[in-house]
Amino acid sequence: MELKQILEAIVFSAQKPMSIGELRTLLRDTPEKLPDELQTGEYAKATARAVEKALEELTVEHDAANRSYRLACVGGNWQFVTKPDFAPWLQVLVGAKPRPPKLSHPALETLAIIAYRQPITRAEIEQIRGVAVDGVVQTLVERELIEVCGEADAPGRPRLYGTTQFFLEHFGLKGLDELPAADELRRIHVELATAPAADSQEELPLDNEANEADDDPDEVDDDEDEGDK
Amino acid sequence: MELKQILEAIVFSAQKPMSIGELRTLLRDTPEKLPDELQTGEYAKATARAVEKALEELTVEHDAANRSYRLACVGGNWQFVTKPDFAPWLQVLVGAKPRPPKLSHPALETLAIIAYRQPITRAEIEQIRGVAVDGVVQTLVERELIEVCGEADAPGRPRLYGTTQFFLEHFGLKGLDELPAADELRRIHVELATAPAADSQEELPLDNEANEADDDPDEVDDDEDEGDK
Amino acid sequence: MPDFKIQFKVFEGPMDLLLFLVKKQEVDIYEVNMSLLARQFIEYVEVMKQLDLEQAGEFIVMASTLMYIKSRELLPVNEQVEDTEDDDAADPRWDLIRRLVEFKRFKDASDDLQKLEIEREKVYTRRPGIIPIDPLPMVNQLEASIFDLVGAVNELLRRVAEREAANGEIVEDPWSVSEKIVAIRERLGQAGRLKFSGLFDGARSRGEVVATFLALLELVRLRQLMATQDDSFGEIEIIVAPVELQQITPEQPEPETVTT
Repeated sequence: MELKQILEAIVFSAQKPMSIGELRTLLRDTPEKLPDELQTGEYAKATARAVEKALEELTVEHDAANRSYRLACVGGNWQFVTKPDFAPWLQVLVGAKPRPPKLSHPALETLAIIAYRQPITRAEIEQIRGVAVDGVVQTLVERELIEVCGEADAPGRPRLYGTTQFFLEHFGLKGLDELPAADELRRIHVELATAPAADSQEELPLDNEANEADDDPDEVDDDEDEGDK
Repeated sequence: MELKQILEAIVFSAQKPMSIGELRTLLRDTPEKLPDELQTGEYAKATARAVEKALEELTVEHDAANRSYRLACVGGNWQFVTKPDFAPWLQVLVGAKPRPPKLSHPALETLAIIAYRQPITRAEIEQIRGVAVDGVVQTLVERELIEVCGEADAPGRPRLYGTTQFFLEHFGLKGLDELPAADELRRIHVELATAPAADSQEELPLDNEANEADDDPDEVDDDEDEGDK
Repeated sequence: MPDFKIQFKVFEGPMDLLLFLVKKQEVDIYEVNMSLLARQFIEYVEVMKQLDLEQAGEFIVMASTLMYIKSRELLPVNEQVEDTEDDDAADPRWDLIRRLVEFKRFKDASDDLQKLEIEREKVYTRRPGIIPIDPLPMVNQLEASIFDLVGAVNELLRRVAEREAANGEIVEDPWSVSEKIVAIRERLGQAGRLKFSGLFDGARSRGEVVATFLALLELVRLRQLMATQDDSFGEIEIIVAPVELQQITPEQPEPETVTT
């Protein structure tokens, strides 16, 4: 029995996505809890690297098999996911609202600011929106609507964000110039940016110290699911 | 998009095993509930035969892929199941399966007779086993492995017993045709019931006029659970 | 017969015992030495009687059958043949063997069932806790249109305007959104469809553009209108939404996440 087969069976049967840590715990605990079972001890001490490698191999195998589902790692947790083509039936199956997920309101607003004002730092976005936008920016990066496009020439060299090619595709735009009323709205924003937003306490105090150490936009994987449409 | 891919995605994602009827209902309802340009209507009217055929193809594909799980039909309900080798880890992960105590030998013997010879009266069972089976039959009824399924056309109108849906689930059988050596045991039954055998052969003295009206050999598909032993 | 005592509980009836005795002879059932079988069986029943076991009744019936068979076999051969030729079923020897064969088959079948039961216990059915639809590619199906985007800008503008107003600046807005909603409905009522860019024809100020956007956004949000596009870079057209779409309740916006 190979390690990857065992991992596959576990991830396949688990009711929730499994982290490498959880998988290793299970590999370690099984021979302890079931001492009668032979052979379960073989992988009790599998390293994190070995587990990860096995999972990566499985991912490749499943992608190659081109089934209606695949093995995916989302936020460090491994799970089998169904490809989006089949979402309609699955949504009816569970009685969910047959609607793809919407961008949240905060996300849309933030995206709009970035679209019209790019390149822009997070602090500037927060200045306009009046609230912290850490999570929202992260979501937009994950959804590939925005990306880091440089560093601002300012203390701490904060990252500059701009929209992606996918942003244009998604909204059906040939270019940023096609943003509706672009001139009009850009001008307004210029005015806004100079407005005294910093002292507007009714919304929220600003979170100026950009704490972006854990951001890692380069890790976002692109277009891997385009093939099976 | 092929029908079998859709079915695979559904069975893969469903939280319970799916019957062909349930799958067809879902195929039919999805385009109705999604007033959409999504092309979910293509298979809205898939026949039971088409669905079954697709599922059988999927079973073969998955068996060939030789993964740690497979597609199985148990008592008419389709589901993905892991192969037995991985039970130790899954037992630690999911916990031991809640199961009633194992069946005793007399119970199994009686159950086998009922399974192969149903519908059958208690007197007929006793004739084969050579002992009274009151208690055992009662136990099997209580465990919902058998049920009264009619009355025999005989003096006293004795009850006829047959196996239940749960019987199939308990033993992981697709249907009664999947019982081991079903043909042999049924054939003996038919001949005993009809007429005494005229000439005795070395192997079986009672094996001639095959009266197999109730057999349905075309329905048998037995290759599905061999792969993972 | 000390070994019988040891085996006692194993025999669940006379058939079970007979089968055991046949196995002891190590021959095919059809070749079994009936006299030996009968003798051993009766010895066993004697032990049972001594132990005063309940089941003895069934065993005694079988014992007498065996005695009968044995006695028939002791008859001269010509008399046997006469009997078996035309009425095989009535031959108690064959009848017994037939029953034994059948019993053995079911015993084997019950062993098979037991194996299935054990195997089945090791099999786990996949029961995902949630419907795991591939999360990443859902991006491509985001139900966010350009209107959502512009609408977001406009809402922002309004909020900033409020903020400014609170700071003492007066912002005039001669264009109300509800007026624009009525206007768009009227125009669509006549034409049925409208080009997106055409919506802003004749807009005289920033405020009017904003009000028109907001109106459009509201109508799209309420699903009274739909925006369509022939291809990703085509001109956006506004059409009246089909009735069934209009009945869907609009979703509540998510609450703003607030960091402290």
